[in-house]
Amino acid sequence: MFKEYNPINKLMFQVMDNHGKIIDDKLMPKVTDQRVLKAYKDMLFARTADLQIVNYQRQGRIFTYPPNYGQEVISGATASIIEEKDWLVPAFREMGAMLSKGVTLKELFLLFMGYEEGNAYKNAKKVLPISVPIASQLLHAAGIGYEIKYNKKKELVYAFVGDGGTSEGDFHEAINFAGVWKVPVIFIIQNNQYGISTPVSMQTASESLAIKALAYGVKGIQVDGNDYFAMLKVLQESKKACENGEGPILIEAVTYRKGAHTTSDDPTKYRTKEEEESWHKKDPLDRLNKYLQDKGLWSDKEEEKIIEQFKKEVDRQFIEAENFPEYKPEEIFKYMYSETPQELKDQEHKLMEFYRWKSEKIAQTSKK
Amino acid sequence: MFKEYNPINKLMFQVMDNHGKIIDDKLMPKVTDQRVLKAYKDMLFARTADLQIVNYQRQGRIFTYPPNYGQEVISGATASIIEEKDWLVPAFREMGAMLSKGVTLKELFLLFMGYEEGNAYKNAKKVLPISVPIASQLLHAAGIGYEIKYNKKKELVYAFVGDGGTSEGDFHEAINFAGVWKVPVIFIIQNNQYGISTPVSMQTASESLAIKALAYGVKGIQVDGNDYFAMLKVLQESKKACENGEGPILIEAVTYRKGAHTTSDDPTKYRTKEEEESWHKKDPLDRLNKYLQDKGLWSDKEEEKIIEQFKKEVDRQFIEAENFPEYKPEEIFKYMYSETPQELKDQEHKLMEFYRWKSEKIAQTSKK
Amino acid sequence: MKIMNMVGAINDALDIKLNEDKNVVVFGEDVGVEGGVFRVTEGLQKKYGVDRVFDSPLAESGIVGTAIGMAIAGLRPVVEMQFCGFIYPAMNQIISHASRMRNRSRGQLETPMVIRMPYGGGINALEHHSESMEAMFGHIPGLKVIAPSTPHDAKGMLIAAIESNDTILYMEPKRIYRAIKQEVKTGKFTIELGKANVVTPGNDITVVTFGAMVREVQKAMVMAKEMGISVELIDLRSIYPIDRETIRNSIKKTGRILTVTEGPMSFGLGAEISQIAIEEAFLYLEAPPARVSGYDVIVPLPKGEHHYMQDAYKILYEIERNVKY
Amino acid sequence: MKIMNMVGAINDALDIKLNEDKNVVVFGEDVGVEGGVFRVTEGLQKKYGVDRVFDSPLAESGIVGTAIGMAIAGLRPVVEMQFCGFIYPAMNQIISHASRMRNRSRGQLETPMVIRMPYGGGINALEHHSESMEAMFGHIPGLKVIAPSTPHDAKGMLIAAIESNDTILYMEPKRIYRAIKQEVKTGKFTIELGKANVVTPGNDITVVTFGAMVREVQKAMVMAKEMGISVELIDLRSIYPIDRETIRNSIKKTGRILTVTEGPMSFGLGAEISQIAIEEAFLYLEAPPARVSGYDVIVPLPKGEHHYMQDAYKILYEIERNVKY
Ligand SMILES: Cc1ncc(C[n+]2csc(CCOP(=O)(O)OP(=O)(O)O)c2C)c(N)n1
Ligand SMILES: Cc1ncc(C[n+]2csc(CCOP(=O)(O)OP(=O)(O)O)c2C)c(N)n1
Ligand SMILES: [Mg+2]
Ligand SMILES: [Mg+2]
Repeated sequence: MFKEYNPINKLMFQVMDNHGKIIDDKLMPKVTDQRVLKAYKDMLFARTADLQIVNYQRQGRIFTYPPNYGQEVISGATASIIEEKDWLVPAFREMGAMLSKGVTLKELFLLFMGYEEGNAYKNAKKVLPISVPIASQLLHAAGIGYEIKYNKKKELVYAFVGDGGTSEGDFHEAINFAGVWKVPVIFIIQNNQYGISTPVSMQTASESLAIKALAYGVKGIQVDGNDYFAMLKVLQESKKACENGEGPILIEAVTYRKGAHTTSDDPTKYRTKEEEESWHKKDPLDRLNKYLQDKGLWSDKEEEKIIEQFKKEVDRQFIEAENFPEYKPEEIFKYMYSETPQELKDQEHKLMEFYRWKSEKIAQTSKK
Repeated sequence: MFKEYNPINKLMFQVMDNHGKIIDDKLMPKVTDQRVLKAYKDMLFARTADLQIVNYQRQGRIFTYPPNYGQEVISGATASIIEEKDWLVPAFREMGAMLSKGVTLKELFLLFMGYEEGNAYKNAKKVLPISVPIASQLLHAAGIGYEIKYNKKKELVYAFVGDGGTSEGDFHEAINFAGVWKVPVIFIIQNNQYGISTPVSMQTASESLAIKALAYGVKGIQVDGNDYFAMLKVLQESKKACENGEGPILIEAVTYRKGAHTTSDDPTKYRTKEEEESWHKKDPLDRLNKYLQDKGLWSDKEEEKIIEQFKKEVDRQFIEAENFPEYKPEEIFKYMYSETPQELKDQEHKLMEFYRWKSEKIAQTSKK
Repeated sequence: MKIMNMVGAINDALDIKLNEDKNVVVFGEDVGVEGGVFRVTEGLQKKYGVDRVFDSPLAESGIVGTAIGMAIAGLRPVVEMQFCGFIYPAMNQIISHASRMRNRSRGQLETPMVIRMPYGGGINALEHHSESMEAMFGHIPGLKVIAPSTPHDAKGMLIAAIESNDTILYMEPKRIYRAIKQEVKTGKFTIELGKANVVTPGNDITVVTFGAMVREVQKAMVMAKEMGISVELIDLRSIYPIDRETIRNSIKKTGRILTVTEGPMSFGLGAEISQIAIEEAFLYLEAPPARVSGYDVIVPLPKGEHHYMQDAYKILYEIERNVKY
Repeated sequence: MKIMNMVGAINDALDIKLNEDKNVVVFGEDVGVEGGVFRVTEGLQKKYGVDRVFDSPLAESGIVGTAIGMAIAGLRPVVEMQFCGFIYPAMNQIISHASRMRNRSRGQLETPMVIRMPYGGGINALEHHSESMEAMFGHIPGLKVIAPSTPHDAKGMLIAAIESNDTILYMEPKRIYRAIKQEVKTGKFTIELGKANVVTPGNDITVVTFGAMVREVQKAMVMAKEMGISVELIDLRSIYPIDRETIRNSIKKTGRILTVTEGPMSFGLGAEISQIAIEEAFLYLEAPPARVSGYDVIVPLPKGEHHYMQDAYKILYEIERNVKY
């Protein structure tokens, strides 16, 4: 696969067309119907949550949030393949993959509500927190890859970045280090066509993002990121290659951010209606839905029903998050070092004294 | 040329073999014998200076110095093509190119003796100072390229970096920016096989350094950097391409650092004698010397004579540099800002007071 | 005169300089069509074209590094770092080149450029969007660091910065981007860089601050006044160089000094101002020069940010302690 | 006991930890075959193999960034920045991740790693090879910054650093890499991080410093003694956190304090120590807490460096001024 789809051949790997028809059965990944159905439901859950969050945000119940809308299949296929032993190194638009690793929706809510606990992932292992400084997380992935190889473990790293992120120096350094070290890291570029308002054509003059693999002597491939089967197949092959010591791999998953960059963004400033509509036809969930319905595995009715369930579950977790205990002053000091140094204890003490003084002051003032 | 030598074809452009024979006349650059002869002499001058500096360093008359020995042709060919209107953005191993732009040997001496005046290039225009933080200068080249395009000037930028430098994030960002902006910058990688002790195979797993051009959608080419004619030809074609708005260009010039990394380095720790000897046969000046002698344009006698002259000239400039006026305290403050702020004036004043106190103190002590 | 908020005033300054000087170019992430994530560069690309106001690839070292090249070649780039937490990839270019090129070349080369950056907390933002690291930048030799606290200052200081031949980090208090409206002179004017502004004269204690904290101090001053404490408020405007003279004069009058900043405490601006106070007026001091600042911790996410931030009460608390000392 | 210089002591510490803990890995530019440009890692690759001691590609952000990943996954990387002037490309990884991962994840993730870096002037080096930016690093929340001044301390502090679960910047005073020889305990021992060392007790003035400047202060102390001035010398050892207690106790005794550093003056360590002095012992102060430091300029090239550097005389000058105040 990596030979045929060597990025210099300018091919994008695709398995399913826009109508959910399999283009060539031989291209299909090995996957059971049950697994596909589960993946579909999980992606539907992610989408439901995602759309609902945007609503919460409009209601002022959550701060800035970066929607996944339209990109669910990339995370969804990753969720289908990633194992407990594997590492997930997200950027910030990989909800589905994170949930599959045991991160809870509630935690994600907490983060976007403004609690660090939203990064703690109490029931998940081997997931790094969402990374805000673009592309910086890729180096962590390369380093984890080193540890895996060093300890001869059978683990993999799935690491994400956006198209905009490919311009950062850290992107270059990460894939280059990983290439020299030959570590089992699958780098996945979610090319959703924009970095905020900046189109990918203004990020780079290269023919594709996948072709950047050649700069590091690693395998690269461009894949239709809205095609669940294509994405899964590429990940399966990447996994195999990594297991054979042929990693790292650089995957460019072509997709489209159907929503805004974040809830503070207005994409109509920089995108045309036509463009948005043309991508609408390639919606990743619609395509898989059609496939499943054609196969008699799914129906609109089931969809309706499950979405109702999902909505309730999302709401339940949201309300749990909203009832998270108050943020205590000591928490801002507590996790800074393995043992809190005296300096920080003094600062905390000073803050507490201030709070005592303040409540007295306010009490006095209100007495008057 | 850029099609045929597209880095994916894994060809290195060569015109002259190791014995100074032209492989194929059709490949020869357009250049007069006179120009070649001048280039040869200039490179000989650079080499003479370079070897002599290493001696000065051993005598303790100069601080750490990074020799050019074995890489002279890359700078020499650049010197043959660069014009007054063009910019030179050096790394730190481009003596010949710098001299051709009007930088004096004395200035280079001053720098390595420890005077900032060695970066002032009083008689040179459009040369940036030697850049110590690896690869960082390439971004300046891209920015200058932007100015050239912005003002519709007919200028070019020649920018240098080492093989080690290709690993830095700034390398990536610079060529990527230049690629997006389509600016007339010729990036020249001096692949001298090592970054200090680290072989290029440990810098990157890519098949070549030239192939990194594909990551930025720019033209790339690998050339024998010890072959004056090949180097000149590639630069001529690059120049043409830039003038046609087809820039930037990424050139990998394959060469070998025959000397130590710097005068503080001992290459026998990390290189074999065999390797050194194999490259000895490809010495860039020997090859051009043979070519010129075969053509009857040069003789050992002339060489001997001119080297004697050169040595004197080098010595003359060195002694001039050694007699450079003493470094005055005010000079450390003077150039920090366009107008020296009061804060710095105060600090300077304090330093002067200290010096007055110190001389009194010493006078007192010696009186006792 | 025109009523403007800070966003408008900065936009106006850019507009004036773009219009007046063809060498001025504005670029950075999403400053073009989008007009910047805070709309500071809104409308400028339309007015001046994509050659003069443009989006760059997403790479901060690239933005600052190419600006250095442009500046050396004769342009006057004004670049934007999208948020304060995203300037760090550019540190090498700032420290190793933008702040040094003149000294390195003994004055032969210059890098007249402005790096604009929204800084500071209080806007309920994600991690990395709320930092105030002025002390880190003030410690970089060769750099000038300035921050306005009003629309008027924002305009006059930015125009002066663009006209300066130095490299200037222009820190924009995003918290008050739209919070303060003010009459601002139309047309061009400049405010001399490096001079602090005595916002309110007072007698009992000097409070030194800058940017968004000016407003918080003013709130504290209302309460302090009720307690009979007269505060002299100094808006530093310039973090480097610091206007020693204004500080000296003030402290000789009040005998007490407090610095209010948002950044981490240790190695912060507060210590530097205190040091200046003891160097300049030790014998006038009636109490130890003090600092209200952030703590030596990461700026907490929004739900915990109030524990970290300096509000009127925290400032009043220190004023009271200091005056009672 | 064995006579060692600092290079040997650091090498010994690395050797001990590499030997004892398979999770320790050492990497950076030219630390393998070459053994580091200062020979600090000499012989270690041969002894522990290329998986544990190895050269990285030339990229500082890459070195620190991958070390973060390794540390999260359970290794204990000790990485080298080749010179102090080359750490800046790694600033983003240091500030945004290495210093934050624990806080960000509420203690779920840790980055136990050491960044070694030779710093400081006085070795006739090129530009970027002589800087001392401890204050910049001390201002980064979540980072610990330490610097030894003797071979003994170098060994004990490095072992402690490698065993710590925090991210630690270990600054090596390259000027005295080989200048000081000392008996150093063989085998493993640690020095508690965060505690300053009272090198010499004294009565008239406290001088606080660290790293290579300890020796310069000691030279000044010889002259001061002749003048009848008794100096208490504190080697800070830890730049962050600073040992307030030791400073407080000392100043309560001497009433005077001077900080000696190599870095730029403004926003430097001197101001922070002075601030601590006034916070902790204002009423004990008999003179303004003072600082001897570099100036707010780029460290000059070798021929001008002596104007910038602090030598025994410059220190004595300030001691005298302070004591006479
Ligand atoms: C180092 C850095 N610079 C700037 C930003 C601000 N920023 C947040 S998201 C974003 C665009 C990212 O684009 P892309 O990588 O394509 O990811 P996408 O948002 O499309 O998923 C920018 C510029 C940041 N977070 N980090
Ligand atoms: C950012 C940075 N990191 C490290 C160094 C130290 N250093 C100086 S030269 C060098 C190797 C450079 O290798 P290469 O780019 O191949 O150039 P060459 O010396 O071979 O000409 C290194 C690591 C530096 N100058 N700058
Ligand atoms: Mg994108
Ligand atoms: Mg090299």
